Amino acid sequence: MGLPTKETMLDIFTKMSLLKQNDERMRAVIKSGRLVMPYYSVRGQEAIPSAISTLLRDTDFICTIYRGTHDSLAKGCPVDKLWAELAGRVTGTCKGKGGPMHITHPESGVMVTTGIVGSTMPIANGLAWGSKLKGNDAVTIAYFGDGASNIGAFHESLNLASIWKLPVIFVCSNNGYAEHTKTEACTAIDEIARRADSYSMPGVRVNGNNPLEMYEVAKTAIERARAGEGPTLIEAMTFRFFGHVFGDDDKYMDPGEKEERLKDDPYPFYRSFLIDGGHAGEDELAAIEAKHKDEIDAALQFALDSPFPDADEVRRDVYAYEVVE
Amino acid sequence: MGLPTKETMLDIFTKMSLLKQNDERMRAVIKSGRLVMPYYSVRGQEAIPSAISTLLRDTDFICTIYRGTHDSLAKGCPVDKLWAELAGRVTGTCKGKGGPMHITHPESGVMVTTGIVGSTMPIANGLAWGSKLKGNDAVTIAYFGDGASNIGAFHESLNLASIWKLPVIFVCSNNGYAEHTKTEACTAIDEIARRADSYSMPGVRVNGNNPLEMYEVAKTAIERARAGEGPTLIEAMTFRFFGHVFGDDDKYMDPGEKEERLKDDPYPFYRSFLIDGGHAGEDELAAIEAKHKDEIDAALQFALDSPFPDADEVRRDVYAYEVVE
Amino acid sequence: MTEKMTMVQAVNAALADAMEADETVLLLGEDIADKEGGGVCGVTAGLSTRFGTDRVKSTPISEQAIMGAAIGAAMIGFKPVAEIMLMNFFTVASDMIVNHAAKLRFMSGGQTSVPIVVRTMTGAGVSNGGQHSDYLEAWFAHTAGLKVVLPSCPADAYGLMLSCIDDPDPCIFIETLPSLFTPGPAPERGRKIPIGKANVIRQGGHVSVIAYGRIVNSIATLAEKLSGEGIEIELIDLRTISPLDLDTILASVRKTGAAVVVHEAVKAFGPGAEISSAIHERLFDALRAPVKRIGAKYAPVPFSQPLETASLPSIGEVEAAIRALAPAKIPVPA
Amino acid sequence: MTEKMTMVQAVNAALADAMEADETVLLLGEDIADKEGGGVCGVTAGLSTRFGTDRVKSTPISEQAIMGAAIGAAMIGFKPVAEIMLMNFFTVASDMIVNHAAKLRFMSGGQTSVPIVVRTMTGAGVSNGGQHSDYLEAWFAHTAGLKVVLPSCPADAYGLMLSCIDDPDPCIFIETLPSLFTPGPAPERGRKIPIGKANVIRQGGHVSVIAYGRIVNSIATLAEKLSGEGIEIELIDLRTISPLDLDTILASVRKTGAAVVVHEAVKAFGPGAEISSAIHERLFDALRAPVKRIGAKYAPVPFSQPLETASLPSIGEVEAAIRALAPAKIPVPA
Ligand SMILES: Cc1ncc(C[n+]2csc(CCOP(=O)(O)OP(=O)(O)O)c2C)c(N)n1
Ligand SMILES: Cc1ncc(C[n+]2csc(CCOP(=O)(O)OP(=O)(O)O)c2C)c(N)n1
Ligand SMILES: [Mg+2]
Ligand SMILES: [Mg+2]
Repeated sequence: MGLPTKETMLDIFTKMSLLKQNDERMRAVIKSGRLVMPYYSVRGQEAIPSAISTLLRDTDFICTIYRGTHDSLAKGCPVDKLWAELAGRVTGTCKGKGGPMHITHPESGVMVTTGIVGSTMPIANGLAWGSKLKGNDAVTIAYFGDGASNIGAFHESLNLASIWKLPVIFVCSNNGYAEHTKTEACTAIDEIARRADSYSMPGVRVNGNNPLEMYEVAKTAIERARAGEGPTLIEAMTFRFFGHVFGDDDKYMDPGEKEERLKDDPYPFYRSFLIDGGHAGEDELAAIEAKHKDEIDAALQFALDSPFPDADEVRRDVYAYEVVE
Repeated sequence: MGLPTKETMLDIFTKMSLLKQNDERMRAVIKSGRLVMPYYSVRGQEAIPSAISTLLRDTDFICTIYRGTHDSLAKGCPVDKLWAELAGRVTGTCKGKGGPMHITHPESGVMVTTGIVGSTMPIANGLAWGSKLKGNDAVTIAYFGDGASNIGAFHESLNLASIWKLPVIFVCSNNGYAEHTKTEACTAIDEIARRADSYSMPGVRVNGNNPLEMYEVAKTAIERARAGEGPTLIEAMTFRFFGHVFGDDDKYMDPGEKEERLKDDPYPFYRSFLIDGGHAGEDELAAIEAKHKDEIDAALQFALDSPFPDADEVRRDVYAYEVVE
Repeated sequence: MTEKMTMVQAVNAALADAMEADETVLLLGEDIADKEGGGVCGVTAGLSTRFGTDRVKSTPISEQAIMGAAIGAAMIGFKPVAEIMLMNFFTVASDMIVNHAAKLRFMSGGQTSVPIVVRTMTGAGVSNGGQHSDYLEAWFAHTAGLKVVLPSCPADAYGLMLSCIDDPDPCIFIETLPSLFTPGPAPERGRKIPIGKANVIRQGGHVSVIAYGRIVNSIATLAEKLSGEGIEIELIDLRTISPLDLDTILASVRKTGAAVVVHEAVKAFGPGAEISSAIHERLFDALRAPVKRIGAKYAPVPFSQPLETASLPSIGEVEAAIRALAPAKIPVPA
Repeated sequence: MTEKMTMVQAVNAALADAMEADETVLLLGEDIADKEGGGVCGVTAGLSTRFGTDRVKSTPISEQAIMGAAIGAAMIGFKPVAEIMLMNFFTVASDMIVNHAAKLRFMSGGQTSVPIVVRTMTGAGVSNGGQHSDYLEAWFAHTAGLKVVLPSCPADAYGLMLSCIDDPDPCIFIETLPSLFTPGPAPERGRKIPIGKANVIRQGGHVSVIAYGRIVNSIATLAEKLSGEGIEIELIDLRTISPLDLDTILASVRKTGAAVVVHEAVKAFGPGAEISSAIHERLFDALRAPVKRIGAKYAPVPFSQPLETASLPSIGEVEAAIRALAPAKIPVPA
């Protein structure tokens, strides 16, 4: 495996920095009580969409889940609109109507964020089908978790994608848990990637905490999809540092498990890798991080300064026209 | 593979004879216009439940589908009550309320017949779970088709059965078609049995037109289930001689395909095998067949002589008590 | 216009005309392409041959995947018409329809939309039993963001299908299985029938009868008979269940002062409840008597034919209800 | 009785008492065992430790498999209480519930039965957004064969849960997410509350208010205030949506001559439509004015808190409706 270009490696880092700091700030703000919402922290899983998204164009699509701010930001969803959305403001991506579980930003290709486990996959197929019909080489990423690999929609979607040779990549972030249930307690196979065999589709397990391995695997899958050769299932092994929903305890984990897994933090690992390998200087990375800090400061301020949507918004966007009751 | 006992071999034949003749008569009666219903002929698939059912007890359960008269009869559902049900009479298994897609006869272990593709599997799991909790060694068979292996419930059910080590056997009758769609056109794997791998469960493909091979495979699976070792997926290769719903044309088949496949008729094959191998005499088999003819004559008469249910039945069995509107 | 057509032919014609006019119109569903017979009832027959199997796709038995494919393609500019073969199979696909198709426009603050049509067939009366006969339009009428259409005749099916395909929002299009092959006057090609607008089939001053689906036709026949006796009903075929055309309903009841609502869905918590309460709320003082609701019995649909009939609303019930509501003194017909 | 309990604790107690009394009672659902936290909101906390993981089983995220397991076990003598974590997830499991649990008794001619309870949580008001907040009880009330229960307070939740577990038919048991942790008077242990029987929370002669779920509590508070002004409402907490306790409703409206129906489900085609039309049909002449329905707006539930509030029925609306319906001349209180 050769390394990607320096530019790409920095691009991945830049995304990871944004995702990590954004998550940290989000948790801090929620903890302080300034914003109230169900928040599914993405801390620990940054490497996955960061690596993938450097391979994507604005015209490519993603569908992601409630635990998806990292996926959306990596794909290009603007930070300020994201914050405004999470603050329920009219300046948010969705005018405050969607919230953290429903971030949408078609301009950057963030098409669906869903709160229903398993539901990214069927819709991602549709986006991929449409792209294929248009004859362009856009690809669609369906993000989901290990727990979602046990629901019916997973099966139906992978089967259809394979038969229709759709340009879609199924990215399963295996963080070891579905809410509080261990993956092995609910999943009758050791390696979720092997479920791809049931659909005559390549299936690859990869260390999702290593951005470069992730990048390689994603590259192969995305190129395959762009070339019209069909879908791939990627199982990215990772961990969510802050449990299922922010505020949860971690009693369901084995003693010492969390401590052990926190050691495998993709962020410092990759940061050191870049510096130690001479791919980037400390100053350079610190500057990126500082830029993100400012960007997030500004985004939070933008969100809090923005107005809430007008009550009339309840009647709008139900249909294409306004509802009169 | 050793042969089963002579008694078992005759038992299988006896069931096959009943199933085949029953189907023939059913088609004749529908064709004549004496009964009107959607009928899903089972002709060609007799060997599967005949072999399996010789291994089952009254206390074992089956869940089957609209194409399921063979499964129910093989399990012991009385012929006369079946006919009465299909004729919509109050003397039917279900007082005429269920009809051909919903044959139920708990006394013989026929627990559910469903018209919804994929739905035998989740409920079979429940019956198997209950049996396991009771600490008896009853097993449950979930019958379904090749097409059903693409629906979500298949995936969820096999996963759960494996994790819970349920005494259930998933029997997929692969007759090459889901309605008018070829299996390979909608199923992204050559061998459905291999989907068992996704659930760490044994998966076996078998010639479902050979009752003895079918018997062997079923025996292993049933013994495994009774011993508490968990579920098995069996893919029984077969063909339905009369299309999806009786009355269909067969334009969706390749030219010559049907003719070719009709040659592989389990009934004459097995009949000859028994006689040629000296396992049974022509007279003996003819006597069994004649008995079934009489039994079916009587069943048809019983059905036609029986009254229709009273209109009050609409209010009964909705709840445990009668509905007053 | 004496040409006749069945609902199968009419929907087929609408799909063909829409596909001809707009290449973003796509069809998908189980067995719908010609290789697979052109649909179990032939509604899509000939279309894959004519428009290609890229645009007319047979699918696996995977209702969630079918709906997801339709939704995703719709979000990027296509107009998919997805078939869920029978309405009871919505129960395996309703997440996609209710949580996604219906809500994505709203939840995205208007950034995305899902202009799909979901075609489905249903209806008791053909001994299909409990799992193949339910009318579930009330579920979808209760789901904000969906439109629900249920034509009573081939010509309406044609015109409403054209409108559904054109509509920017997800539409549920329900075909009545028992009358799928009943011929009726052929539609005028290209003529759309608006969604959300009821059809006053017959004008009359004595009792408003509000119905939809195949039973409208039996009521039209009944109306003739009653007219002979001097009872003039105003027969309203809703065509669309949601959004409900209250204007037309209210205008009629304001005139007649009495209403009967009829559908083949189960009466309890059925669409008739909404219609009846909406009328009472707005025309309480104009009503001579309470609105009468007629629907199917509170039971699964039985297989046995006499029982199945007993579970359905009968035209006799409708007649009795109308007679009971007709003004005591009917002016003698001239 | 001054002891207090939350709905979480009350349902937990009911499950524990039922499991203690009857070893055929089983629990299954995502994360429900103690190893997995005893349920996302703690409703099943402690039960797997006490009764063993054979009887309290955490499941994969597989709602169809969950419901199927419950149905099958119920058919052979068990009484499973299955959790579908949130009501919107019924959309992936409704085949099992609607086509099977609800119909197997009927379609088998009474040979089999499905005595399950499906526990679920829902409710807007906690900024969970469009896919986690819907009240879909109307769907299940429209489905013959199901019973639908929605308690307004911890004590009712306890008594109704005991009855649901005992009931020979499938029951949908809906817990209100926004008031799950609100304390209320503790139930009397072992005391069942019958299904299908409404609770007259407060007697009054002026206006009947028919409601269910957490909003009942706000209406009770409002009733105090109005009483101070001489307006006496009769407050009926339905407890059960289906089968509906029409006797209690009608007896009240016969007395008051006016009714307001309130729920948090979407108003259009909602449960209130059935209640309103049923009242009009039977008490048309006894009514001073049409029944007033109050429900959620026709929209998905918005995330943004002010919008979410705007989409829900407000107590102000209820108050205005009651005032509008109160008799013009209220007798001066003694
Ligand atoms: C159909 C459905 N069932 C249950 C839930 C509740 N739920 C939300 S997240 C979740 C766990 C999902 O686990 P996984 O797929 O591994 O994703 P992760 O949260 O670990 O990222 C569950 C059960 C849901 N949202 N949708
Ligand atoms: C959920 C669902 N979708 C679609 C159907 C319509 N349908 C009935 S049978 C059938 C084909 C099933 O094929 P297969 O599983 O191979 O069984 P076979 O009929 O060949 O025995 C279909 C699509 C259904 N009954 N249920
Ligand atoms: Mg996970
Ligand atoms: Mg088949």
